[in-house]
Amino acid sequence: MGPLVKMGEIATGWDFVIAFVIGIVFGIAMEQAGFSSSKKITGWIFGYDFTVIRVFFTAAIVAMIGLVVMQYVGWINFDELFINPTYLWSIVVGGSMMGAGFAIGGFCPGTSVVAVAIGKKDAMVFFVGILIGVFIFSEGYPIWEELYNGSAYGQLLISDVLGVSKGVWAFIFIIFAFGTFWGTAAIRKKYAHKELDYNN
Amino acid sequence: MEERKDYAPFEMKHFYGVVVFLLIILIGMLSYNSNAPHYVKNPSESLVHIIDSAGLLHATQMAEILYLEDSLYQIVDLRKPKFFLNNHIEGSINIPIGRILDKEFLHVLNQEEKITILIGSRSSESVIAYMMLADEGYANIRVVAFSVDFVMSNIVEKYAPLSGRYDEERTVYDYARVISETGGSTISSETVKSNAKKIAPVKKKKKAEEEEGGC
Amino acid sequence: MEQKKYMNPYLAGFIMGLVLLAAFYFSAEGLGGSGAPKRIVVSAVEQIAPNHVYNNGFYNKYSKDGEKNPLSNWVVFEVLGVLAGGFLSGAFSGRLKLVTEHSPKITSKKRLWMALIGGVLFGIGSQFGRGCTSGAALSGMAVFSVAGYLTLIAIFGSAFIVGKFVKKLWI
Amino acid sequence: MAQNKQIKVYVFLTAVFMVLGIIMIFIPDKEVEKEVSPHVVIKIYNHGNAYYTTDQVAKLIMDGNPILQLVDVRSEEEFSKFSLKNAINIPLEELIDKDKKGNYVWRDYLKPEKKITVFYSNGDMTAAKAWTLATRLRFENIFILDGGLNNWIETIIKPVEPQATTATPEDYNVYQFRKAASMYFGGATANVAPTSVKSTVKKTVVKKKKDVEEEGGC
Repeated sequence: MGPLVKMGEIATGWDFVIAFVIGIVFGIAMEQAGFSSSKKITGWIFGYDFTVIRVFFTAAIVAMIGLVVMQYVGWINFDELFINPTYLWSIVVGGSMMGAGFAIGGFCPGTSVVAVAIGKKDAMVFFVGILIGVFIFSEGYPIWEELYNGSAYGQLLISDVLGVSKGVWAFIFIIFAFGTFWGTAAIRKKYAHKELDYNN
Repeated sequence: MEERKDYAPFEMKHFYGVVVFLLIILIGMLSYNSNAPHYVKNPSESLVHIIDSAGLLHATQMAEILYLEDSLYQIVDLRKPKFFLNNHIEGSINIPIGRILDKEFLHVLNQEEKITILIGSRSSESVIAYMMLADEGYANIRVVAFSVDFVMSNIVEKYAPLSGRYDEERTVYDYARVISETGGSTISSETVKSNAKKIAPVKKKKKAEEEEGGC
Repeated sequence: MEQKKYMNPYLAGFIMGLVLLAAFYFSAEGLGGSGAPKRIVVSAVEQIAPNHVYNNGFYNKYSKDGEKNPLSNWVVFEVLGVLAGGFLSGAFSGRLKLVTEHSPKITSKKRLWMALIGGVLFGIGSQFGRGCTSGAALSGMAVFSVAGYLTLIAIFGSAFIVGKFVKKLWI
Repeated sequence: MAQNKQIKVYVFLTAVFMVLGIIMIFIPDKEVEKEVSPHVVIKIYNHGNAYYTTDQVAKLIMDGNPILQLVDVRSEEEFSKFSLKNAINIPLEELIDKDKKGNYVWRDYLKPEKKITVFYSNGDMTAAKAWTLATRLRFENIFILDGGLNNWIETIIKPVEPQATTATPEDYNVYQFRKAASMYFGGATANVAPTSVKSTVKKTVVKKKKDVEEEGGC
């Protein structure tokens, strides 16, 4: 009955080993998908490469279907999973800053690590930037502590908010995702020429 | 116009590969029998078991065991390692209560040869560990109504098992009288013995506190 | 070494979905990203100014008053794994090359400055959002959390808008 | 040529996921586990927020804070001899009684939103028994009075003067608070208004115990 470590199925000592192995496969999947190149990552903004959207939504769908089936079959106890708590304004502010950082920097923390791994100097600078950013946030914490802790709605589930079962939301998301897949394929034809060749 | 793509096409063999991979995992999961700790006693059995304080060891019995160095018993100290290090009952094993159900200690706690005595920084700590183990059908577990400090001061250093806090649940004071002595108080005993039985149906309640985890 | 083509995004997405599922199944939490830099900063500051850590609400939360090293945490080992995985995959596909990737329209110096600014913005933003694209958005979405979808909309929405202003950085 | 072969495969994939999606609709959410698993009960206890100290409870009572809900788990006879102010008596035997419909009688009674329930007995062993059963059965916001009534007498009613040598200013503050509390509970004639007592209990009592954000998020 998952989550295995927390439910005592596996000794806690294994936790970090599992984390490392899962990290490796995650790193491989990201690098193979092309997340080590900022050009590919920001492609969706300008329409010439929707890899990020496709990989992201497919991963979400697969995980969602997996969770719905496993919680029904009893292989996983959904209540013990970590659900990101909703702090509305903190997310809106944080999200928009991250979006800006995404468009300007061309990476996100996970992908920058992958890019660093294959030798991208801009990714190394990006990661240093993240450290500086975290430092700035921590030092100024007392200033925006209310914003950080405010508008808390606890661990809200979207299926509860919409009053539908998780399976129904999974279905809705699948429809939405495949809509974007086919839609982006069409858009890509229009903007493919925009892609530059970073052949340095 | 052949669209220039920098990634490989998705071929059917990828699909078949994934399906086979999932089947292997499925077989693995089906053959995996969960041996996580789970309750053997339902709540009312657990209540009956704990009400007549089965498995409770009195201070005199503990004193006897310690003095006779009776190898049939093993003492498990539930406190955090840092407390255990600065003083503990000689020969006792330190299993912090947070890890009492971990697999590493299953063979220590659930076995036939030795009788395990659970003791901690206070009786509430040991009784909670005791209930969790007893409710899972662990064999030969005993619990005490006093703390390690009590044992060190009242049994190990000097033999006076029945003085001091040997049973934390005993009424040490006549509460009403003590309070009235400190100032002629009105004994507050408006008992609200509510028999309000109109209970709203059990809503699906999410656990409010944030668990450890995250990215 | 001739560079291999990237993997098909849907296949890569499928693998990532399974990895995410495994993360939840084994350790009850999703695939984090910004948790590691946060803990690096906390443990660094803790070495230099321990008492500062004590009275600053944010550090304190993750330093657990010295009992546990902030770096001994699930997400740190996961990100180390990502580093190793990235390297393996880069080697396999012949993409290992010490280079600054930048659009021909801008100099590599400018690109590095932009990466730094982007990183700082992301560092601050990821703390407010309690997670980054993979930690809060992807893992959050997979576990049906409203926060996950909110973060996704906020990040992708603002990236799209800001993207319009920084067009020449990329195309 | 390869182009429309690729499209065929994508169409196939879309169909597969549409079918999966439709199956998803018919999979209901699993009913919440009736009981909290042993591992999680231990984890809750081990996180250190299972107790309320006598100082904190005294402060809540003196402030007349409605959030506090005291539950005496001793027998009725002991309860009638002495009980804390506004405490209700649920002997341990009756704690998990069920009504006809199979719901736990006391679970909802003790769980009006945003209440803090503190079990107490002479020591804290019986209270801990009640706490364990209640936690297992998903009672909400339940705590144990640290040390029980014995400790209540020793700390609140008859506070001990901290020795000058080892005492920190903090100890003196706590001692002042306890002396005032002792007068309040001792019902001394000079009715010391509790508000004048500057609360020196360092952890703000009213905030629910679980204020420290669990290690989570990144």
